[in-house]
Amino acid sequence: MSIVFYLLAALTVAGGLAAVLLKNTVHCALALTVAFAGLALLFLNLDAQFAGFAQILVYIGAVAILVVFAILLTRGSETPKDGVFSRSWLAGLAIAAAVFAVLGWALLQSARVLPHETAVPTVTVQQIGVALVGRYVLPLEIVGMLLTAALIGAVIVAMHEKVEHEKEGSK
Amino acid sequence: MTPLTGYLLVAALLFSIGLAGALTRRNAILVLIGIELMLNAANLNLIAFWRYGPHPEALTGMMFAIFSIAVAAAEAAVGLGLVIQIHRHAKTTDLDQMNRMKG
Amino acid sequence: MIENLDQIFVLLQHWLVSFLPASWQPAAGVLLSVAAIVCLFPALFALTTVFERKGLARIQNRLGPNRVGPFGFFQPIADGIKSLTKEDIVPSSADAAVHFLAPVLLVVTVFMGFAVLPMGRNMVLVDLDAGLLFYFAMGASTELAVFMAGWSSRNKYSLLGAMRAVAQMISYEVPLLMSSVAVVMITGSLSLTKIVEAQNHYTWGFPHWYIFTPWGFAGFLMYAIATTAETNRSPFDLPEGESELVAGYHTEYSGFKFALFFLGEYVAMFSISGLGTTLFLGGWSAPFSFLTWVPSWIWFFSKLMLSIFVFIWMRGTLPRLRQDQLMNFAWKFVLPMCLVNLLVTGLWRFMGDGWLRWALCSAILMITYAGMGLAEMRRQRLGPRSYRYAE
Amino acid sequence: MQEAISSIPQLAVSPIAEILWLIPAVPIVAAGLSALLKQSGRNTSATLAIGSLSFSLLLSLVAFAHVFSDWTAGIATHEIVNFTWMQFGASNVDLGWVLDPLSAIMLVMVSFVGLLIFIYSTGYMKHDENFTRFFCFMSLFAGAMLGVVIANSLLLLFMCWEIVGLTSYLLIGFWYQKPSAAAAAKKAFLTTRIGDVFFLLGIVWLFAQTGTLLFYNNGAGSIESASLSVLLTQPAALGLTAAGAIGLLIFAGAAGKSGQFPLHVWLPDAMEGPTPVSALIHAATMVAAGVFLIARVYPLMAAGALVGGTTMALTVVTWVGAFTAVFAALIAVAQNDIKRILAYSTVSQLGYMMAGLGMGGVAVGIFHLITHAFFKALLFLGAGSVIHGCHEEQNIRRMGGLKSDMPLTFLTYAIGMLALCGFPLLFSGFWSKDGILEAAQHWSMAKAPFYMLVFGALLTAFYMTRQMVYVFGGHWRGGKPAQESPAVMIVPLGILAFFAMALGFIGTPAWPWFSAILDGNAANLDLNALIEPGLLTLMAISTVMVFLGIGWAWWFYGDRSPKPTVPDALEKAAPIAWSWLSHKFYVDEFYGVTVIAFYGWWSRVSDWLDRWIWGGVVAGVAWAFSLGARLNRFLDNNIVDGGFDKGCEELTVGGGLLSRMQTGRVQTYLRILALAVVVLAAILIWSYKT
Repeated sequence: MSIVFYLLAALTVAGGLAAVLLKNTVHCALALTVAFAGLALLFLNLDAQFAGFAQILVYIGAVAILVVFAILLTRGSETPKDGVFSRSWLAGLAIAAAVFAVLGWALLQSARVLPHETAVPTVTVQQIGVALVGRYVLPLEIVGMLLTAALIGAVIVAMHEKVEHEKEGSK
Repeated sequence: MTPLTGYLLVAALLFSIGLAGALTRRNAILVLIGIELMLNAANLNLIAFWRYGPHPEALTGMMFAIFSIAVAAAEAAVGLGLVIQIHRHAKTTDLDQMNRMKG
Repeated sequence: MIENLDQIFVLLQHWLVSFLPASWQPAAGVLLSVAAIVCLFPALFALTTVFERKGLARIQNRLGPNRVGPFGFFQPIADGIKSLTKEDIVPSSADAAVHFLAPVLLVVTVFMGFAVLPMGRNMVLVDLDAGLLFYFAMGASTELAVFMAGWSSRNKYSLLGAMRAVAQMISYEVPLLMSSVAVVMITGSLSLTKIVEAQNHYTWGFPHWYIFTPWGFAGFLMYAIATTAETNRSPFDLPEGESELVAGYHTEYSGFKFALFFLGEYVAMFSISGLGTTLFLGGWSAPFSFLTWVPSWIWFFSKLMLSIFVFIWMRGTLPRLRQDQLMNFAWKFVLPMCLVNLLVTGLWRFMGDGWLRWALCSAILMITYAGMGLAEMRRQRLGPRSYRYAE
Repeated sequence: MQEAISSIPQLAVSPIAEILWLIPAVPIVAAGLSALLKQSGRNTSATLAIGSLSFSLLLSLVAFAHVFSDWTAGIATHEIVNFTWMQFGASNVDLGWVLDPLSAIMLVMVSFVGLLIFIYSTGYMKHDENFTRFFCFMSLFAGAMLGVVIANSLLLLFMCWEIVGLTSYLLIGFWYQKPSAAAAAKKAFLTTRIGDVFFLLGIVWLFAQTGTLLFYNNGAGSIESASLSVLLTQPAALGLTAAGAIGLLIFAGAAGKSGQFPLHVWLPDAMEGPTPVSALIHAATMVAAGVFLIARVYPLMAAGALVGGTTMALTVVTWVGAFTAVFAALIAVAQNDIKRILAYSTVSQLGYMMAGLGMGGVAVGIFHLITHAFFKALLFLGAGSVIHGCHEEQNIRRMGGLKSDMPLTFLTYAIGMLALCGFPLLFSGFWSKDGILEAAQHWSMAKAPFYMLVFGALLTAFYMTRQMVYVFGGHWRGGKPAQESPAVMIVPLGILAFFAMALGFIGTPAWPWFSAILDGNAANLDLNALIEPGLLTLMAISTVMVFLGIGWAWWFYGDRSPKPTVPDALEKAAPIAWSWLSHKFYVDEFYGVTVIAFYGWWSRVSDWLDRWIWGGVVAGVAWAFSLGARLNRFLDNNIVDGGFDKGCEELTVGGGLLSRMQTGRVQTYLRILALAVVVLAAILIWSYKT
């Protein structure tokens, strides 16, 4: 358990907390990116270079931007008057705490059977690529299909209204 | 505490934070943010198990994480698209006011 | 002797590090290289600004800066002093923290990109196995900085500029990646040093640069276009289109922060040109086999400056696009072209060597290019321009 | 080449074998391009199709030349290029192509005949508005067929096979506005599907047994000795080895494609398509695909010889082939549609090929395939020219006297007809058919096929003469008089006619270098082989048969050219037989009353069940309930009214309370989910601890 791990863990958790606690929605989004970055660093700390960079590329480069866009498109950036937490926030918090309790308990139960320090796996991007088009080719295809469908779906869901307007305009 | 336990604990904590966010915030986008956090916690688990698992050379956990990242991107795109659409219709993203489907 | 000249910086670093205790040496070496990069590129930036201004001036029949120092070459120094001594204004309604973080994040992420660029034989900070991925990860992060800047200054021009910039960057990041993936497909590695090594062979004195292949050529063009858009350079400089939005996302910035943005943009331009050089122009490898004795870093930087010059040239020549034209171009022309290019690359990879694959690949690319270009022209009713008054 | 490919051991292959894949690829690309064209791009599409196919022909000739030079050097060419197409889990699916004498000869034949027919169709389809579509389909077909020919993997072969089936469907239904054409297309598609299902079963079984679908793979291929020995040890049902069973399944597919007996019904109807299509697809190439398939997997069929040097599979092939030969020839005797006659003769000739394969081996069958391809294409194109000249008239009863109107067509048609009848010495059909007959004569299992085939030869001569007499002899009985077709249609006829004659001499017993190339042994010219007694008698027999047939037909139909209304001469002679023949032995009707009727009946039955039984039950239950309800209401209204209302209110309140759970808020549901997670996890841990 190196000091690096503690720092990264602290960064990540802090980012996560900020992301759910801050009042201003955009700040939440930015905090979320901090959490993402922390996670990416954790991945690197776990010798998962590829996954780490992919994490940065996909989450910080795409998802965070997407979230920000959505916030601005939904006028979410100004904080609402009647509080940012829902009426039943207490119950939610309690349940989340319960989940954490159970998970933590499970972890501590299984702590002794978990493996200790193991040799650092040397995995090159080449291997990952070969695995992707070899053993995992069918999942890869399916993910490709999924992404295509999601792309088209998102576009349609987002532009639907506009198309109707155009129709009305043409009428 | 073994390193693996450490990572798993962080993941669990992140997961619960995300859950809490998803359960307590009003704004639909922030609920999505919480869900993103939960997903990432899961990814952290996958990577950690891959790293400390018996067969890291099999790349299973790694692949799982990569695929889940890809899927998460799709999920975010669709989810936010839906939120925007809801906002167009209901002129709000406040989940407390989105209860038209109650029994 | 020549070898030493080629490796001079490496040797210098080793020599300097050798004074330290062994345990510190790796860290010290890295720090040294970082320091070198952090000093070198701002200097280059200063030089480039004056070059750009003079070049543009020449293109527009002006003289350009010619007061400070010989031929106005000390202009950047004057500018630097000015921007350092200027008051740093933060709008009262601005989101101070974010407003402060934005330029910092921008500069940091931009400089991170250099970590994996091989600037000469053995002259790379960290030779990551996933170097290209790292580079793009960093490049993607700059968008966030831009958004932060635009959003935090609570100014509709800034916000619009930022939105434009981010949208544009995202749209053009896709072709950027796609055109680079072609190179990765051929090299079979994401490591930039490996990519350079793969191009560093010669037949009959000519190098095996990827630009000298059908797919490489097409990919390079796509890459150049995407780069211009990524760095918000003219003709894609809508985000800071002075005529529409005052200065885009850094309208509300002044003094040193503004200088940081300025720096960030130029350094981003350097690094992305460096990447292009590495991917398509053979990085630090010499253009002819009989020139290999010239130090590798000289080649790298001359290629870099060449592409910078092309940037300046384009800025002086081309008019600015409209937002919708920009997006249409990205999604309806560049992206499909890149996809076809990927296809062709696969073909190239799996067809045995010979004239056949040259013919086939170039034919496919040409046909697609011509077909899509004509379709686009018909759609937008574009045609050869008619000069009514000049003739 | 690449990692993926280098996983398979490659032998050094010649450059032509390296780029063999271009032969099918180019026409397919051309098809794709012309699919993008507008209807008006007629010349472009024709140029694309013809250009691409001539390119393929060029390459095919190069390939053949390569094979030929190897053969003269005493080498049996056998070059394969394999690569891994897809790899999942442990096993991977390999594709590849092979260059050996068989594929080389087939390549040349397909691309050459195809090219001629393309040129011909530019004339024939001139006035069709879907010219472009036509050539798109045609070149797609040509590409797929060439793919079938070069495929070194049963899977690749099957893919191309299916594309071929598809194009055949598209082309038969090319004039889809004609309901008959649409129906014929559907019939062809479905009938061949029946065969293909068995074929697919065979493929899967083979893959399951040998783990590869490559034919040849340096000893590891599925039809090479290693895996054959595996297959032979595997017993299947009814005393068959797995090899035999798979062979039979594959043969079912082949039977479907090349119209062997139970599945022949689609081929005659396929004549609804444009005539060049009938010529290309349903005479020369596609129907030959089945025969080719059998030739390709011959080692599999011939594996594990029983007594008498033949196997179960081959015996079945032989009997089916021989039966089909006679059966179809009989039907052809009593048809009046010029193209139908040719269609049935095609079926019967395919029967010959199958029989030849079954009894004489690859060379015999393929030789007849090649010669037949040429003269049958010639006949069909001639028929097309006749139809064209007679203004889309197809009934031979309403033609006649074309000898003078269309002399060139007559000449070429006559050559084709003689070749098909197997007119002695001069014509290719004679030699190839003799090869089959000879094989049949020496067949050890039974003599019956021999006699059947000889009888078939007689019938062939008969019906072809009848057709000739009706079409060209006598005087014109149709509407406005016929005129000769344009040169672009005649020239291909001429070329084909030349080959219909010349081709015979590459396979004479005197100088059998055709079979020599196929079997990879040297061929030397000795005329003594001709006057070898056994062969002489055979040739005598078939000659006699041919003359008998022609003479008989002449005696019947002579030069009298009856009015279309007058019943056929043969009909007068033997009405019952005639009615059977002219109704094609009622096979269609038989299928109609058995298979199709069964489906119809079954659907009606289930419909009836739906309406009455299930519907009835439902109705009954509903009725009973409503009765109970009425009773209830009566009781309510009169007895337990007051108290009940109260109860109802209570219930409403309770329901309201319950429905609180359904808040319609996402977060509530999420909360419940999370709680469930907690509970489940807790249970899990406990169960793990205890």
